[in-house]
Amino acid sequence: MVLETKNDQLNDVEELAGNNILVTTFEKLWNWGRSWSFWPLNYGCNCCPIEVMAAGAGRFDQARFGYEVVRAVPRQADLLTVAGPITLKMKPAIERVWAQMPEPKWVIAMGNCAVSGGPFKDGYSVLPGVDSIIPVDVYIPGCPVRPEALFHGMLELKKKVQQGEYRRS
Amino acid sequence: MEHLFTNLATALTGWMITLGLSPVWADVILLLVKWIIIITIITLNIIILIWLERKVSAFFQERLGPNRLGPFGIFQTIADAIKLLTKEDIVPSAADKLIFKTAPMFFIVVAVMLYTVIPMGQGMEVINLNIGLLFFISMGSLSTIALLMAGWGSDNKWSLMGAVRSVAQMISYEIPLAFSLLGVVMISGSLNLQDIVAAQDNIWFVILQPIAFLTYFIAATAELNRGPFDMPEAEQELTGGAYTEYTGMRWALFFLAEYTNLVAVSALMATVFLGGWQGPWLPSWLWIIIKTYGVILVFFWVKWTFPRIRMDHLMSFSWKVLVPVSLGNILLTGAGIYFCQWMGWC
Amino acid sequence: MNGQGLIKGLGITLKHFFQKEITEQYPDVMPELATRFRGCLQFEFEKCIACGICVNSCPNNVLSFETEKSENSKKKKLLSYTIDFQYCMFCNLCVEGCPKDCLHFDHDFELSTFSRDDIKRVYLRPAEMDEEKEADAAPVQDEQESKEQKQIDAMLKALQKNPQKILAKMLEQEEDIGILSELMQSNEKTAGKIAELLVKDKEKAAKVAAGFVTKEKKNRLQAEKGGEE
Amino acid sequence: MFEFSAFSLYDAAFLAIGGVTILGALGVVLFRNIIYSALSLVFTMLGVAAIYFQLNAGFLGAIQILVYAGAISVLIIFAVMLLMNKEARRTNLPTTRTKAWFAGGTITVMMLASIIAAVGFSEWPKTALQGVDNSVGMLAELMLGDYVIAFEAAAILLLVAVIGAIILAKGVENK
Repeated sequence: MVLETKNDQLNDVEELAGNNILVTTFEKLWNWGRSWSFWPLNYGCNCCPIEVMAAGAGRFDQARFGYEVVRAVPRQADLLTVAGPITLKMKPAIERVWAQMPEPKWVIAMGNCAVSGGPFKDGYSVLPGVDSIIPVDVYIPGCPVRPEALFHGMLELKKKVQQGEYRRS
Repeated sequence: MEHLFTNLATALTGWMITLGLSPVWADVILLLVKWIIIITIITLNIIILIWLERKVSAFFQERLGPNRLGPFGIFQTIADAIKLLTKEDIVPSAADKLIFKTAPMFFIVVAVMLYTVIPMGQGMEVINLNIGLLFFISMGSLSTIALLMAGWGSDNKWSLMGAVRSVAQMISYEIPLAFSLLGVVMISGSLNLQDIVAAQDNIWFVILQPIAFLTYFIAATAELNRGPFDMPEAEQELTGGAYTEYTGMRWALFFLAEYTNLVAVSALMATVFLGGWQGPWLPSWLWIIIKTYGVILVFFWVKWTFPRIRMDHLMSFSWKVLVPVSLGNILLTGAGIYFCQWMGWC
Repeated sequence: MNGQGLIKGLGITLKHFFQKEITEQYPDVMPELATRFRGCLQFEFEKCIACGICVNSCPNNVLSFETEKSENSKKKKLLSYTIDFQYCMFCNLCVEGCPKDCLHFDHDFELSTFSRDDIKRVYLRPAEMDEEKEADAAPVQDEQESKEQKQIDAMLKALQKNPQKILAKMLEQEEDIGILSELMQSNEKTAGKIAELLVKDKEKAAKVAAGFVTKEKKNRLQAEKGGEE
Repeated sequence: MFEFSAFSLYDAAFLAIGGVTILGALGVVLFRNIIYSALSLVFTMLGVAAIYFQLNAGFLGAIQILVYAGAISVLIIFAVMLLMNKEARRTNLPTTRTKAWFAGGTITVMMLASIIAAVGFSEWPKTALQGVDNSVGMLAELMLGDYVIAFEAAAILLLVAVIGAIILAKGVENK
């Protein structure tokens, strides 16, 4: 069969995905692996990180989902958990950490400070939400967020990843 | 069951000779087959080990650990591996690219080399070297270079700090490590690991050499960069040490090599101190697996119990405590052997 | 002696190794929340009197609403109520201030969203509330209408009680009466229409009733044919 | 008949090992980056150790790896890292002084000549010597038997050197 190239806007990957099943199946396998193994890199200021710690500890146990490998380095992290207001001073650090993370990568804005700036939204030194500098995948409102709510956000993100939406920046 | 694998090997050699290959080439091919089997076993084993460590650490902390993927979460590591395989491969622009890329390969090659001499059962080893123990120690000492390469190549202050720390630590702990094994060598009178296993026919060396056993355990923990001696990769202070800049599969190679080292050192410990493949009822290769896993579990137990100790304490502990103790152990063993011969017991 | 602490530490971890896990399995088992746990802020539109105390008490401008002054009464009419949840600090001041208890926190904490706009929640004025309000506001607009309505209701009751007697006035054949009474029992709409027409215009009612009967007959014939085929 | 396959295998192994050793040695000299030079020194050491192994002198090979590849080269890299105060890329440049070139060239030529002479004029055994099985035991008997005094003297010498190094580094407190 001759491949019809009617649509010039179709790129190679889409063309392959249209004609080749193998690509899509591998994509599914990768998405499965990725969705079950978010290694988080945690940023936070004071109260949401306490809940992040609680989420990792015995009672809530992040490890059940396989998300417990908390990396201290952006190089090995998949998920940036922003749990705190982004001050102007912290902004370059967050941007840098985000740039240092390898693709594919995701961001969770945890707590109202990260989502929107929270009570500090009109402050002279605080950004109105982390999505003003980096793209956010899941917003978890709360003040602070319960560990279960964090899990809910991560599981929502898992659904999103399994559908195959990941960002190439 | 006992001779399952040795019989298989002999059958394979015989079959290759009937195909018209000369015995030398058959031996070479058999060697390659052994290597492939060992590498496969290492990889599969490590997937299980990582899962096991996660589970064990969870139980120590009254958690559940991974339990969602498959029965008891056994596929968790596979998901992690798939993810690591498909991650972006970042080489920092300021890094020394050649060294940066070679370091993980060098590390894993050195780690796999350790398996050459370990007897995995009666007559089951890749090469029966008559200086097996020495070969093991010397190969273990090479991993310092890989870490140094990683630290230097990354062009990152944390990496370099981690590399310097790990090299300092590994070179200082190599001395008590080797000295603690000397007592065993003195009693068995051989550096060949099969001979050492054979010498433990009646009594395990852990009973004859308890001090050496302890010294070796501590020094091995430090050699493996495992907790509580994991200063070289202390996440809280060094953000991962020499591995800081590595992503995806390159980092996974380091991780793999560390666990490979762990299994090798545990297997050596089981071989030298715990009677190797010797044991009743079960086949010999099963015995060494059981003993190795027992030692690994103890390593896990120690890691998840003790907090990390300070670098200067670590170094002074090696030079001021472990080295004199292991030297004293050599003296004690010599005196014991002399006494034994004088009494006519051996 | 040196090293005693190490052994003790190992013992402690070993003890914990064999103890029961304390983990709560969240997605499978929902956590038991305290009664005063503040999850998600809920608003009851019906109770609100649009006094604005909640908006004034909120330290963070989470709440806002729109009102409209109706022409007939002095009361403000609440059009919409917005909770911009992304600024909420769960301080409870709005709930404490509300005089009508129309704000409260429930126990729902699963609030994650994929987009920031989804966090904001807008309560629009429910449609049925307007109808009720209108009914309340104008109790008796037309007395005649209500009288008729009462007659219709009475007729309907009578129809349901004794259809044969009333229908006999309109329809001649007994067979038709039977059909129509069956139809009315199965379909209240038909009954209501016939009752209404009986009160208003008896001739028209007879025509309509005849029409219903012929239609029903046709239907039955077709059903039989369909069955035969 | 001469077993061809075994011979070629042994030879191939020797050629590979020799190649690695020579390439490593060349790398030590020719790399512009001194870290690369130090790392290729490691490969040279490993090659020499492999030659020992091939000659059935396993003990020497293992010691070569343990001491030279594992420890000495690391010390060299350490010293280079600690003393280097400029960028690593251009640290091992060839010298521009003609005197140094001349001296180095002379020494190289003399060494080469002596090695060629030694290789050319000696009589080589045509068959491979039977390797000693218990080389460790024999070494031990030699070192701790016949030559024990020389051995211990060397040990004491090294100890003195270490103490001297510590004193040089730390200094002596004047009381």
